[in-house]
Amino acid sequence: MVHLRGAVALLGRFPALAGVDLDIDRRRIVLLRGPNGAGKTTLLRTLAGLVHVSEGEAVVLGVDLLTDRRSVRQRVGLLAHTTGLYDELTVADNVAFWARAARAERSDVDAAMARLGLDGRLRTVPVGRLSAGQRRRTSLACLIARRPELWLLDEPHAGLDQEGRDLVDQLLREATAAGATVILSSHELDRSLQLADEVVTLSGGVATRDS
Amino acid sequence: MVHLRGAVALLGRFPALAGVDLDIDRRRIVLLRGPNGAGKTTLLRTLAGLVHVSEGEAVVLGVDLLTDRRSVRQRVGLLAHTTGLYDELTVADNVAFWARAARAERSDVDAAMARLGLDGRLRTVPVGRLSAGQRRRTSLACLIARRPELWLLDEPHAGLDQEGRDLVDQLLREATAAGATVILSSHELDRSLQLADEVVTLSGGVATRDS
Amino acid sequence: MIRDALLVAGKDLRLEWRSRVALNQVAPFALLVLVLFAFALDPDRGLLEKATPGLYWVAVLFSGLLALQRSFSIESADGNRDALRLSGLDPAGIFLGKVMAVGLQLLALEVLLGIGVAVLYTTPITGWILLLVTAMVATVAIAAAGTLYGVVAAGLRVRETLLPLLLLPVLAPVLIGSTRAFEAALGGTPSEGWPWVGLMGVIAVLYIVAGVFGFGPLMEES
Amino acid sequence: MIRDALLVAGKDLRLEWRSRVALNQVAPFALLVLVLFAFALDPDRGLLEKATPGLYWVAVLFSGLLALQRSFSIESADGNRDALRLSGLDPAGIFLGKVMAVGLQLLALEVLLGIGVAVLYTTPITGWILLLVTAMVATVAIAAAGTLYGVVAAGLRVRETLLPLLLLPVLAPVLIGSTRAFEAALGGTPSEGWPWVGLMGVIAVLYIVAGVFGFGPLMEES
Amino acid sequence: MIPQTPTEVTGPASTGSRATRVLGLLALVALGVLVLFGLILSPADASQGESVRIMYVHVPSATVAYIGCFLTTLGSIIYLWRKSRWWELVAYAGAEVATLFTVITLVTGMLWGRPTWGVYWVWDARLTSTAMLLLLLLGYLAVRRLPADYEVRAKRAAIVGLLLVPNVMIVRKSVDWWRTLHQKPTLLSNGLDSKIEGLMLFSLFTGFIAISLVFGWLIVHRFRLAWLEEQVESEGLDIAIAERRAEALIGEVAP
Ligand code: HEM
Ligand SMILES: Nc1ncnc2c1ncn2[C@@H]1O[C@H](COP(=O)(O)OP(=O)(O)OP(=O)(O)O)[C@@H](O)[C@H]1O
Ligand SMILES: Nc1ncnc2c1ncn2[C@@H]1O[C@H](COP(=O)(O)OP(=O)(O)OP(=O)(O)O)[C@@H](O)[C@H]1O
Ligand SMILES: [Mg+2]
Ligand SMILES: [Mg+2]
Repeated sequence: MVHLRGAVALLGRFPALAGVDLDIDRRRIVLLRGPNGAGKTTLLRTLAGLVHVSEGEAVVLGVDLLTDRRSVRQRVGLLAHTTGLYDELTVADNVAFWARAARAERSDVDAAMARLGLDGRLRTVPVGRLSAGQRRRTSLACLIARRPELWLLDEPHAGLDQEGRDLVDQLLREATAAGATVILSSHELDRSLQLADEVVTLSGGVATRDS
Repeated sequence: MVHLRGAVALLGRFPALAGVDLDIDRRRIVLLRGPNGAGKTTLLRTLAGLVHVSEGEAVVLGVDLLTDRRSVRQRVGLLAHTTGLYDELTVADNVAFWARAARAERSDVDAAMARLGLDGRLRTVPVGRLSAGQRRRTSLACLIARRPELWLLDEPHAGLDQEGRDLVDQLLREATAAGATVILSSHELDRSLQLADEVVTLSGGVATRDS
Repeated sequence: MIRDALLVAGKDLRLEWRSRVALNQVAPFALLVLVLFAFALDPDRGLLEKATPGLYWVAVLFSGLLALQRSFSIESADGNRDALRLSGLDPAGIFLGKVMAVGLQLLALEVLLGIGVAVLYTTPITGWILLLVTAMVATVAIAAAGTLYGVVAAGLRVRETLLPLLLLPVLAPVLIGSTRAFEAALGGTPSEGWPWVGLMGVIAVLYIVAGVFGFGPLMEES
Repeated sequence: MIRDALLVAGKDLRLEWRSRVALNQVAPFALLVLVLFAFALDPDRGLLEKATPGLYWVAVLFSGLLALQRSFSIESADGNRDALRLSGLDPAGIFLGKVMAVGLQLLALEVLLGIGVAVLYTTPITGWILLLVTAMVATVAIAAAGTLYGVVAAGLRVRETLLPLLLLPVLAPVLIGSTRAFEAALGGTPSEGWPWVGLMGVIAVLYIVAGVFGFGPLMEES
Repeated sequence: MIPQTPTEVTGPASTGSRATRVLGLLALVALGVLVLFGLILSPADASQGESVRIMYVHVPSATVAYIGCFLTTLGSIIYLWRKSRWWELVAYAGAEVATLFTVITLVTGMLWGRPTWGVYWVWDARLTSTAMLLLLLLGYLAVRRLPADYEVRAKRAAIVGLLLVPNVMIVRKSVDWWRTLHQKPTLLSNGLDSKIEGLMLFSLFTGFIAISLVFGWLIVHRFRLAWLEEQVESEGLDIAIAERRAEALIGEVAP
């Protein structure tokens, strides 16, 4: 699924990834951890095909990121800190737009919203008026409606309440059961160490795999 | 320090606080918890004097919020999800501007930045290029340089690494030791239940105190 | 591509429908510009009348600029660009969709300004066909060039200043062309106007082609 | 208050120094507006020369608008308004600081446009004192009114469209006044210009006072 | 611990080479010859008097400005196509030098206009289109100098640069149908006939050669400078990576 060898990624002139080696198999849940500024977000964005790999090898879902980033993008789903949602559109409009852009079915859209508890009053609230956690849920709904092959989640538990956190864990387990692969970053180790099959520690732009 | 009785706060037409009763003494660390959309953020913003209380009683730091919100603001410190930092200015410029706006000393500014690990390479990085956790640290540095009497923190642990989380706990304990009062919201119960002296659960815009 | 374009145009128009920014703000601004010009020039009838086509198009240009800025301020939310890149939408489709949405709003503005000009400056209107075709072609040219340069300026927190700088010199020929065509139409010599329409058609095609091919690389970077 | 004003002005100018937006984008745009007007009007000598003062001030207004938008786009980061309200900065100080920073940039723009007009339209320049005083007073009026209304439009995600709408009608008297004063100065009859300067002085004072007292409540809302 | 910024790394210190020094020398010599012929040896024009001497700078400057624009568009196309940094820098150098020569054309033209037409500026087709050209170039440079990362700036500037020449042509064409006061093409359309007298013609050719040499010299140097900056940056990269990795070791000591 994912194969990196000595991958270097520059943000401006700064080597946010300074030679990352990483191999991940299908159907695994992998946790990225490490201090602030270690490069976790950058690694996830790189795997999503958003950041240019300037040196080394990088293959994701069988696609070489050095030559073709665009075809990877439609097959992964990234939950980022920034949501890209349109503040003035309602929750339902937003989920519908982003999911249908990725060619999801109408029924998937409704199912995703119901799953995240967005089917009641919140449906017609403009996204700009949501609470932090509700916003995050909207973002997650867009993601699951797309049914990506590779899930990339940047601190997926952040901002969610207890029930939301359990729901995320469950969604990720279901995704791997359905054949997808999951990579998440997190600072909440208690919960994510339990969830993950493998743990990778990032620090100073370099990855080490924990036994 | 804080006295609310039947406090109602409207966001648009939505009663985000629907009659909150709350009494908090000096030097306490109080945890607000509750599901997404419960009104935690709104409560913190209300106490900071940013949201208008339309019914009930509300007295913070001896000031009646219904008649005078402005004089409360300078005496509280709010750590919000949105940081208000200027992306194009460096970390040092930002902290200096916001801290000096609140009449902090130069030395406090430097001390605050050192405390949060922002005194090395990061000093001169524009804030727009920071990682999520680094940005959060910058925001915290602005806050501690101000030395507020009442600390209001919206999910202060979110985005920080393990060391940063410990640091936050330590900073809050120091603050109460120095006479300040702390109210924080959090979804990370393990850590915050240990930290807090009191726990208040919010739900549907109403507060209940846990024994 | 067409499907994506319609999706994007639909989203933009729905957003406008919910927020009514163009209706409540851009349209009054357009009228305002007309009035302002009347102020700036001596309120001397002869001068105003002579300059009407030029002023009309300058007013369209400035208020079109606002509509364009709005069209990109919609997309300026944090992370929106990433979201679009990951969305699977065809970049050419996004481009065409935004051109369509902006173009429709521009047409509405032009009608409004036309009425304004007719009333404020009491210009007698002749040469309908030329006027209409000119307006259509100029609208497409403005929307296409504006959308292409809009994305060049987008996402950098300098949109407000960069977009006009890039756009106005490019649109100067459109301004000249549409002004001359209008003059020809109102002056009763339509045959002089058609070559200008052709010129604007060339510009419109140039920018549509540049946009369809260039939008992908532009969204690609970093 | 003065301390806060200097702090804010310093911050704005430092930001401009780091990003060079006004220098690289607003200044070229100002020149552009001049050239555009010449396009729109027939390139007929008499008309252009007669209209020079008016065009100069319309150009100042439009590019000043950009400078103002930039000044508020700086403050448009998520939560910036809350941060300012909590900062302990005196609202009057914030207002004056932003007026100072914008005013300085406007003055630089006016000098640039002045050179542009003198050269492009070959206007002979007379009545220096009146010209300078007019420019100073008009600058203060534009900066003060712009900053006051800027904060009204700020933080509503519709800044680009709302600000011009609010601002242009308010500044119409300044536009007329400064145009008439310039005409008087260039026409060799300065005595006719001074009453206009007085009028603009009144407007400037009015807006400064309104800003000093009104900025607090304006930042207050919700 | 303040890390070394990449610019402090020493690299090749010069932007010159033997060839460019020769080029520079030739340019200087040609300029000298131009001054000699243009200001001293060539006669004053029958109708325009001494001011005709401006032509020897004015006309060649306009021509090389066009060449600069062409380089920019060409470089932009190749950059977009092949992702070649080399060509991107050519485009950038072309635009900067073209801007300079456009300004020279404008200034010399205006200085010339005063004695010939009685005014510095008229809204004539060629003059207006030259002003527009300057603005288009300024737009390109504004994008190229955005406060953002190299890739971002380069790609966006390339799209603007790609459209530079077509835009210039359109502006040109559209204003050509307007009224014209400026000199109609004299050199090529009429051949080398009696309109321009021998010594003047020779001076003009000297002007072309001198200005072209200066143009070439400037382009080469501007390009070299940008290229060296690039080199220095990529040399700084290894150091930056080592420093970045060192952060990791510190991190592991105190997790
Ligand atoms: C600001 C004022 C002026 C500007 C911007 C300007 C611009 C230009 C430009 C861009 C060209 C190159 C045209 C081409 O090759 O397509 C040119 C050529 C020329 N200009 Fe000017 N010009 C100005 C004033 C003048 C004046 C006052 C004169 C003399 C009366 C003059 C005489 C010429 C001549 C003789 C040529 C060569 C024409 C040819 O052979 O193609 N220019 N000018
Ligand atoms: N243009 C730039 N110049 C200098 N440093 C940069 C630049 N862009 C990014 N960085 C740095 O690159 C690193 C990016 O880290 P990234 O966002 O991947 O961290 P992270 O592991 O996700 O951290 P966090 O836990 O805080 O989210 C940070 O150290 C940041 O300061
Ligand atoms: N204008 C509005 N119209 C309708 N509902 C609104 C409006 N503004 C806010 N709300 C609602 O008010 C509530 C605000 O909750 P608040 O942000 O205080 O929640 P929270 O407890 O901080 O939640 P979280 O844990 O997700 O951060 C949300 O339910 C939100 O949907
Ligand atoms: Mg991160
Ligand atoms: Mg909240």
